Amino acid sequence: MNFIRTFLAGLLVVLAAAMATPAPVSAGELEDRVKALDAKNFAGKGKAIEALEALADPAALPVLRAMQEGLLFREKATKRIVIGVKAARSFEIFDALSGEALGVVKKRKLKKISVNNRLRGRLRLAIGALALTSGDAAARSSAAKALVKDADPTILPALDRALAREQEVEVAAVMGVARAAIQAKGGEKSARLAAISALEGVLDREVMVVLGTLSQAANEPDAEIRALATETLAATEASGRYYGMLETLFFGVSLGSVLLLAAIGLAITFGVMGVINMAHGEMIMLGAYTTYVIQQVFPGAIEYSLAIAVPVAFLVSGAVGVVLERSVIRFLYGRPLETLLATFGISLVLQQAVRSIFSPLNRSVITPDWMSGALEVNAALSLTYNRLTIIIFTFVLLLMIAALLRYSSFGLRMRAVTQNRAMASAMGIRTNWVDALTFGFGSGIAGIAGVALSQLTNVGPNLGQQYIVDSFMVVVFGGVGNIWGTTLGAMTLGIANKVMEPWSGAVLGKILILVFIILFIQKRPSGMFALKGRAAEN
Amino acid sequence: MSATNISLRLLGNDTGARVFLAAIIALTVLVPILNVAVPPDSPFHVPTYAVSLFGKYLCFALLALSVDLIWGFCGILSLGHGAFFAIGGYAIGMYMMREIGPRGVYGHPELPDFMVFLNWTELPWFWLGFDMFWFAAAMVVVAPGLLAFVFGWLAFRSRVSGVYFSIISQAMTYALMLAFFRNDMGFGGNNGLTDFKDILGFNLQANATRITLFVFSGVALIGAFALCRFIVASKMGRVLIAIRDAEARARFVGYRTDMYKLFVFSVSAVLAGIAGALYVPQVGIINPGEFSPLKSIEIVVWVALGGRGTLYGAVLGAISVNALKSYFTALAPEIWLFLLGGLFVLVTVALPRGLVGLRGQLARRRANSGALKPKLAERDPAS
Amino acid sequence: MQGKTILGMATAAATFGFAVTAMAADTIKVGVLHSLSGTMAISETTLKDTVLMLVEEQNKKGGVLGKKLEAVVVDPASDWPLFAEKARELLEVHKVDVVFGNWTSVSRKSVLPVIEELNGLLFYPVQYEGEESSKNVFYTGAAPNQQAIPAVDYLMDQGIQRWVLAGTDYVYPRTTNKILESYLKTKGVAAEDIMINYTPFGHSDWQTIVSDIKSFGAAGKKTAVVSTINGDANVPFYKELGNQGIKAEDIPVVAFSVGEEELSGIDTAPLVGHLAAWNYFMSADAEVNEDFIAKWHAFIKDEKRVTNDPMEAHYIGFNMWVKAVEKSGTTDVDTVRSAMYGITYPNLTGGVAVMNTNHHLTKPVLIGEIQSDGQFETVWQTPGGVIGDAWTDFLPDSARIVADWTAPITCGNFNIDTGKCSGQNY
Amino acid sequence: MIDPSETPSGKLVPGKSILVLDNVSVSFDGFKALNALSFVVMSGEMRAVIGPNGAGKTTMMDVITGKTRPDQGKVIFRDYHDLTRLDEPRIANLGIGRKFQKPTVFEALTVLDNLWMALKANRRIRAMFTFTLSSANRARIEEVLEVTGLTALRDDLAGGLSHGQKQWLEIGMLLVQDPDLLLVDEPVAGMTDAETEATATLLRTIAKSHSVVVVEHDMEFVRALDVPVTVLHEGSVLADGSLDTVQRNEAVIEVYLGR
Repeated sequence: MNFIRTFLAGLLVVLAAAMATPAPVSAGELEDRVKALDAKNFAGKGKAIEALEALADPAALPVLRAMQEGLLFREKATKRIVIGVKAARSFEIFDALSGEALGVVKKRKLKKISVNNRLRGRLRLAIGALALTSGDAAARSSAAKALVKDADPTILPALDRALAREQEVEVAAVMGVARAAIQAKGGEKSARLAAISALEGVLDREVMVVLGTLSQAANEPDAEIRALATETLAATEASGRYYGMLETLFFGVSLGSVLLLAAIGLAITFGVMGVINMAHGEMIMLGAYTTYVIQQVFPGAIEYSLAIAVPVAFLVSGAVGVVLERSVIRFLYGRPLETLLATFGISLVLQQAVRSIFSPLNRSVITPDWMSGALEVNAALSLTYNRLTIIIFTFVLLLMIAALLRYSSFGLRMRAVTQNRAMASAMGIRTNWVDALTFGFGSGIAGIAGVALSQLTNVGPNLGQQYIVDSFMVVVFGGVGNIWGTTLGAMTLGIANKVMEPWSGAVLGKILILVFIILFIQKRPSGMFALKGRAAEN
Repeated sequence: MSATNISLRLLGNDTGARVFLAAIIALTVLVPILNVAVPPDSPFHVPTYAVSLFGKYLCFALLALSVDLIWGFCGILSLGHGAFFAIGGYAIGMYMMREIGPRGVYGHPELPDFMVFLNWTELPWFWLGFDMFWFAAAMVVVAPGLLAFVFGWLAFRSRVSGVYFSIISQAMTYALMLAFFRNDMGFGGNNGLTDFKDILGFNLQANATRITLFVFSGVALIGAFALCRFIVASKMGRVLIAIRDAEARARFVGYRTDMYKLFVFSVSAVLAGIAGALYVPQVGIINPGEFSPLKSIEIVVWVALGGRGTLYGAVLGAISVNALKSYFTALAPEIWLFLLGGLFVLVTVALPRGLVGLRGQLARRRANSGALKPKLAERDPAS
Repeated sequence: MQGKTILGMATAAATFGFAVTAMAADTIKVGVLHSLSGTMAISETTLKDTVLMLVEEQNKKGGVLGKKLEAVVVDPASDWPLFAEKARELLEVHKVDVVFGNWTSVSRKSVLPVIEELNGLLFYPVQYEGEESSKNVFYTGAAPNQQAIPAVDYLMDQGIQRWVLAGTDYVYPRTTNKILESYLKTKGVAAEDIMINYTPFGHSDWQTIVSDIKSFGAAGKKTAVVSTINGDANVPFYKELGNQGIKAEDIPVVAFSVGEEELSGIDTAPLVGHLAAWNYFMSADAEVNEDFIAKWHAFIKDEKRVTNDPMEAHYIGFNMWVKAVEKSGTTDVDTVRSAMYGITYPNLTGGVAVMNTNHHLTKPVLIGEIQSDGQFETVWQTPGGVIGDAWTDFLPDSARIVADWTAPITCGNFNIDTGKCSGQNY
Repeated sequence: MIDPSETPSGKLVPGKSILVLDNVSVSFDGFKALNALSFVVMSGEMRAVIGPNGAGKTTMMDVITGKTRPDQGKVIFRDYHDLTRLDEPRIANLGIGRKFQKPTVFEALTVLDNLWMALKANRRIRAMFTFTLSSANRARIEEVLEVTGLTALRDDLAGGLSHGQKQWLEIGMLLVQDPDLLLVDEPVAGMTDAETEATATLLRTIAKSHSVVVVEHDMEFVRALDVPVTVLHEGSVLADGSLDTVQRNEAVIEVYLGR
């Protein structure tokens, strides 16, 4: 919804701009060509798009954009071409060209002007060509980028004009690459060869596609050009390999962060308190569902929803944790294996509870715009924002937990109680409340993990089960009772998994990791960071 | 002073075991008779549906027994026992696949359907020999036993114990699950082995075969119970309990605790394998789902619910949980998980010694009628 | 005392069945065998509700043969051996006349021997790998030739030259990909232009694979992904695609297991333009469909719920069964089965579905593109219905086999070379 | 390698050492629990080891019984076996018995079963199923029950015994195990004066036919034992000799009274 609103706002701005500039072609001509977009088949629509593009009138831009987004309709009664925006159960419609509001109509009064992928590609090109001379720098830059793969040399004059006028150095550079890529595709041979050489080292994937196309006999008859394209591509790829390694490392750290997020709450409830908490996964699940509920309650604040969800999820899962501790787990201290059974029962109940409340279907959690997409370090290495956010988030969370355990009075009490309950109690610490709060704290952390994981995976009743086994592996591998062990364990497993995946495949990689854990535990029966000496025996 | 005098004490209450044995024997004898000899319209008739259902329960009971032997008496909590069960099941399943012979969907004389389908041209080496029943039967015992031996040897020798052992046993079954899911492994992938037709030439869908399998399951359970009782009542049983409660101390007295654990772990795995081998022909399918860590946790839950360290408690737990599951999934499909989950919580909190401890607990409450602390002697030993 | 408890349990378990069977013999019982808990509940619960709705509708119309229909719902809990147990319970204890159920292939395989032994009747509503035709099962979902092959044809028509076949490692993707691989090769696609990748169930870390797809697609030929990725693994897969910037215009993904219901759990904005091939889309422009959706919303009391292909399959299967029962005047399985052949029923996309003698349906195939509202926009559709083929023509071992449950073949697995039947019961 | 069971055995070989610790060091995370510790126990000797907390007494026991591997040094038993290469059961079966500081008995077993478990016998798995009690052993167990005053409690679970009774049971277990060398860690902790005295008498009796190392805090008890004393401090021997000599030693006084 939100995205549509933003789109609409942008649309109106563009419309205003379009109306301010005098129309270079007659309004009737434009209108006819817009009408032609409503052709019977996709081929007809494609022709209509080309015809519209040929007018080179920026006024057509909003129409094409609306068509690309699937918001262009024909009003059945008036045969007018309109832009429709869904409002509740009907559509608010605007005249396609003038942008004049035409009121609200029922869906069945409209016929959608459908597009397919091929048309969408065509539209992107047309919009790109039109946008080259208009809009802001970012729009021009992305318009130029869009031209790289699909455009043919006929666009070169327009591109040259745009390049000549371009003030921004960065945009001009992008246009230069686009120009070389387009030149490489056809025209005079020496110019093509020069253009291909100019593309060496450009890590842009689209450019590599162009080179790849040129290097194949099926696409390119000229052997010399093929050879140069192959050579250039190889050189570019070689420089990309280094980034490939960086990418693998990033994948590994990112997987490690996910494992760490999932395990860190368990490192407290299981590692510190000794509760074999099979309901840990369900605490994560509750956090993820909290995110969903927050997004439902505040549909207008999707961008901030995660920021709101983090504390709320902590409180929700934490509260459930405290209730569980007070009602069940406190009866089971000193019987760790029995906590396994009780918490297993609890996990079944919680799963079925969300099934009853939220239905067994997965819930859709929207990714805020600032977490979508990728940070392009260069064209060969792009770090996706959601992964990047989660890595940073995980480490911030980790530091906060470590600081809390180390410096706060709660942390001090918690450590005191877990190390020597009787002594702590004798010193006036209310051990049962510390227990409840510790368990609640661990559960709350799991809830926060749920908020982050809702951005990566399904939010459904099975969410918790996916992570529970891995979480235990991480905690045990790292060494029970040691948060830094858990961290290092998660990172080791994450990176090892990602390094192995390309040659072993995802499944075999995971099996090898498990076998590795089993063998590792033989060598270090208490994990990576084991307590030594007398303390280990109690 | 005599040995029996001492061993009786080990079982806590011997009448429990006797009543249990009588009940299982009665079930093994009565169910087939009531199914075959009693006309279907009689209220005493046991339908075939119930026979195969009970047969399944008996296999689960045997599996639970195997877990109780190591957990209840030796303190080894295996969260991967489903793996041994599944391997036993795969062994007999492979035999039954080979028995299909040319009657498969594609009519290949030797290869099972799923192999034809995945373009295998010849039988992989690990399928050789499974056309002979004796070989498959041997594998039912050898394969889980060997896996347990190797795994246990690695783990016990380096003194991996407690929660660490539980988690790596879980890792073991998880890894096996992933491996068996892989179609490239040659065990039928996710679908596992199915479409069985007969065993030793007897049609699996014939009532007589079903009854026979049921009786075999009953006999196996009784036999395994006797074996487990023999083990725990011998001096071995005392060593196991000593290891459970104070392993280090047992070592200082001169017992090679790793070897004892290895022994009993392997025996337990073999029993689990046999349970799997009896289970598969009765349900008609074996697939990697049996390796899933959750299944193994479920087994532990049966044992805990029935009451561990008594052998018959494990059996009682397995049968009652599964009977409840059968009942609830039909009666209250939407809420049965609430009931089952709630029951687990209730039993762990309120009945630390499981269902079999219920009587003792009630008796004590009547005697004390106050909330006295349980005597040390009655404290739960394995925690 | 312990002994008594065991016997008590046993008796209770044995007798509760009689209590149920004893009552109400004047209804026709419809068994519903869909998981309501466990991993598959996510997909199957909806189908249970669909059958309940269809039963309710039918009862409003006066039932069948003057009797009311009574749905018997059990929960096999995504546990495959439990499926067999529950199937037996439905047939033996509850004596149902027909069963609607199953989703996964393995659950169907588990149930199959029971259904065949007790001569039951099962309607299986999900697209599957084919290679099966049981006397006692009607397959109302798509066979591979009703989904995969038309989808690939469409993409080839769109100029795709390079193919990634990505699937979850189980029998449906394995088979589909094998069929597609062989089909693509007959169409002249070189081996190096096909990349096959399998991942485990519930795979959630797609970074490496998506990155591989990206570089596979950068080789200069137009590339598409044919996805047989199952269930839960789809959401992280699509999210990763979106985040790594793969747009449908660059590398379209055509999925066979992603429908409206799966999309309702995803933020579809980044997925616009990716494809799916089904026999039904909720967006289908037909009166019957609007009607069905309205009824569904009324029944489930939630305007936001979507409809999907397996629901249509149950809709067709259920109504065909009702028609067949009315035609034969009895619920006797063998009679109804014979009456099923050639029976037609309007499908929800506007055409007419036909039940063939190989127990598969003739249905149209639709290719749709994902829209931002979680619906599909049909971009292509077969001119008429496609006959479901139990045994694919693109694998040498299967090509020889035909299924036809009418004379003279009367067999689901007839080898035209040897002239013999084999495999399943016949 | 020669099977250790074939090497010269026998309870007492006068004039020979039974246990030699040679330059043994152990450290935990940088903390030196034992620091080049060397000392000798002669066959038939009873030796008391005293020292302040953290002097390394328990670690020394751990090293002898195979629980802790030393970083360096050797522990030679009966001039032949290097105990640092063997594990706990092996060492126990060679004839070294240990009584822990905190009484550890098998709580879920009866008193009788505890003694049964400890009884000197074949410890192999196979032997567990064929085990029967010989009349000599039966008499031995009766005798030990008598000595430890547990006859009446023979069928009670060990977990239900009082602290003192557990101490006695553990001593009883040592007696039936019949090792050549007994390591006794704080045997009288938590005992009444009368019990302490009885324990001292018992240990002196045992010492007639065994070699014994006693670790103890209670000076009265050590005095009552009337045996040579070794004082440990910071992981090495500070002094040894009779209790009186040791008590006059300047270094010992400084360690005990602080500076």
